[in-house]
Amino acid sequence: MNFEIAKEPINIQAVIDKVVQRNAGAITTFIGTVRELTKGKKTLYLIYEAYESMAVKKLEQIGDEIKERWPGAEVAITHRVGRLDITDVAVVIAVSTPHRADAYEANRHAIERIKEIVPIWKKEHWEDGEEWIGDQLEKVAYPTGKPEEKDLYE
Amino acid sequence: MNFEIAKEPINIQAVIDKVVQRNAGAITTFIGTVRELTKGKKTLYLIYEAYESMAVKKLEQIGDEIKERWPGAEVAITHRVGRLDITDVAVVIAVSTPHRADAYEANRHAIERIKEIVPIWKKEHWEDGEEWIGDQLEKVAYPTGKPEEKDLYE
Amino acid sequence: MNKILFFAHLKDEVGEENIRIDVAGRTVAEVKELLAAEYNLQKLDSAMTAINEEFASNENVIEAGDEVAFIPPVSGG
Amino acid sequence: MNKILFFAHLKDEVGEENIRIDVAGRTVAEVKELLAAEYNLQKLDSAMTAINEEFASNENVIEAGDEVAFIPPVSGG
Repeated sequence: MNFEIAKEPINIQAVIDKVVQRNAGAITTFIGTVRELTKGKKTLYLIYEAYESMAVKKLEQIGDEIKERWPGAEVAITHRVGRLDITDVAVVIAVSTPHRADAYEANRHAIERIKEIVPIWKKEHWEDGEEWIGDQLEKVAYPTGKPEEKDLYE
Repeated sequence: MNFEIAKEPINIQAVIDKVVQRNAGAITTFIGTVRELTKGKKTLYLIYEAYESMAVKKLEQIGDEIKERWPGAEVAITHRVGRLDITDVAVVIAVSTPHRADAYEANRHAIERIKEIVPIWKKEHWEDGEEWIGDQLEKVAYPTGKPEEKDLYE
Repeated sequence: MNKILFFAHLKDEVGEENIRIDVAGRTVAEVKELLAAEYNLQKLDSAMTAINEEFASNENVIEAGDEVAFIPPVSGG
Repeated sequence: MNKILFFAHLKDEVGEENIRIDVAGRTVAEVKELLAAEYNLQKLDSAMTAINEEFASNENVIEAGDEVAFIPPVSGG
């Protein structure tokens, strides 16, 4: 169960423990937290929603991509859904590799891919309203109705 | 106490907690673990030793460098000393920043600088012997007796 | 019969998490057109589509029993 | 009087973590030469030097009371 959607607060150490291996010299984690200010606007809280079964599959796909590109890597990702307050942890990505450069690069790959292909959405709640946030990577709408092959399957 | 030399196992969550901030959207950690195989040779355990008072100062310097180069960053680093077995955690670096690219880059800066300027050494113990490991970055000896200015002060 | 899933702003606009209709034999593009008209959805064009939890293109033909999900630009992480 | 600190392989070779000698007025280079001869240290040249916990160069002159540390290539992390 290295790839999970969680309804409760994420235990960071438990995610890290999944990637510990005798031949890893490096473990990197990315912890996405809820930031109060975005472009000067004050967020009160967020709601995350997922297409859960597909999201788990896509997280697994990201894990497979990493293990293929960075041999010896182990990967675990947990993304939370539901209501999150400021500083709450939305996602934890842990990657272990024999050498440290790979651990940073592979981890970075994971968060970028999450923002491309994993069906999870956030609704921001401000003092004066709320909105589903999309298109974080500032890409144009997909003209063919889906991401390009290279985006989806790298 | 964001910069510490520890004689006991490092509590990763406690290091992360030091960099949580309301305007961070990203926290990265680097966790250095003891790897069993290096160039085909099997490590049994390591001993880490530090010039402790100076090591803490140099970790603080690395924190200052990061806060200057990546505004809004918070940094915490704990390095362990003493005997460590395979998979034990030698160092934890936590960096929080408003945006994720900075959190990866600043964290990477920290580990590279630790390997340049922080007076900590490891002695590897194998089945057939032991040795103090130096010069991990494969630099030549410092001809002036110290790292170049740019290495030390960036 | 097909199950159609809506997420994020699409779910709010449709007012349902999912609906059941028979769209077997139609392409994704045709189903998008049909639903956009039915529910007055402005941004369905910018949504991706998944058939049985795999991304599909506008040309894909839906079969009986397929689960079809419309996936607005994602914002996890 | 000065306190001289040795670490890693230098500590093993010297057989002491630190010694007390008076090297005030001498340069780092002179002290290295003196100690290399005294303790038969092969690799002191490749060590960095810290005076009072700050890196110093071979030309730095040591003052009375300074703590001098020889720092072999580091391997933390």
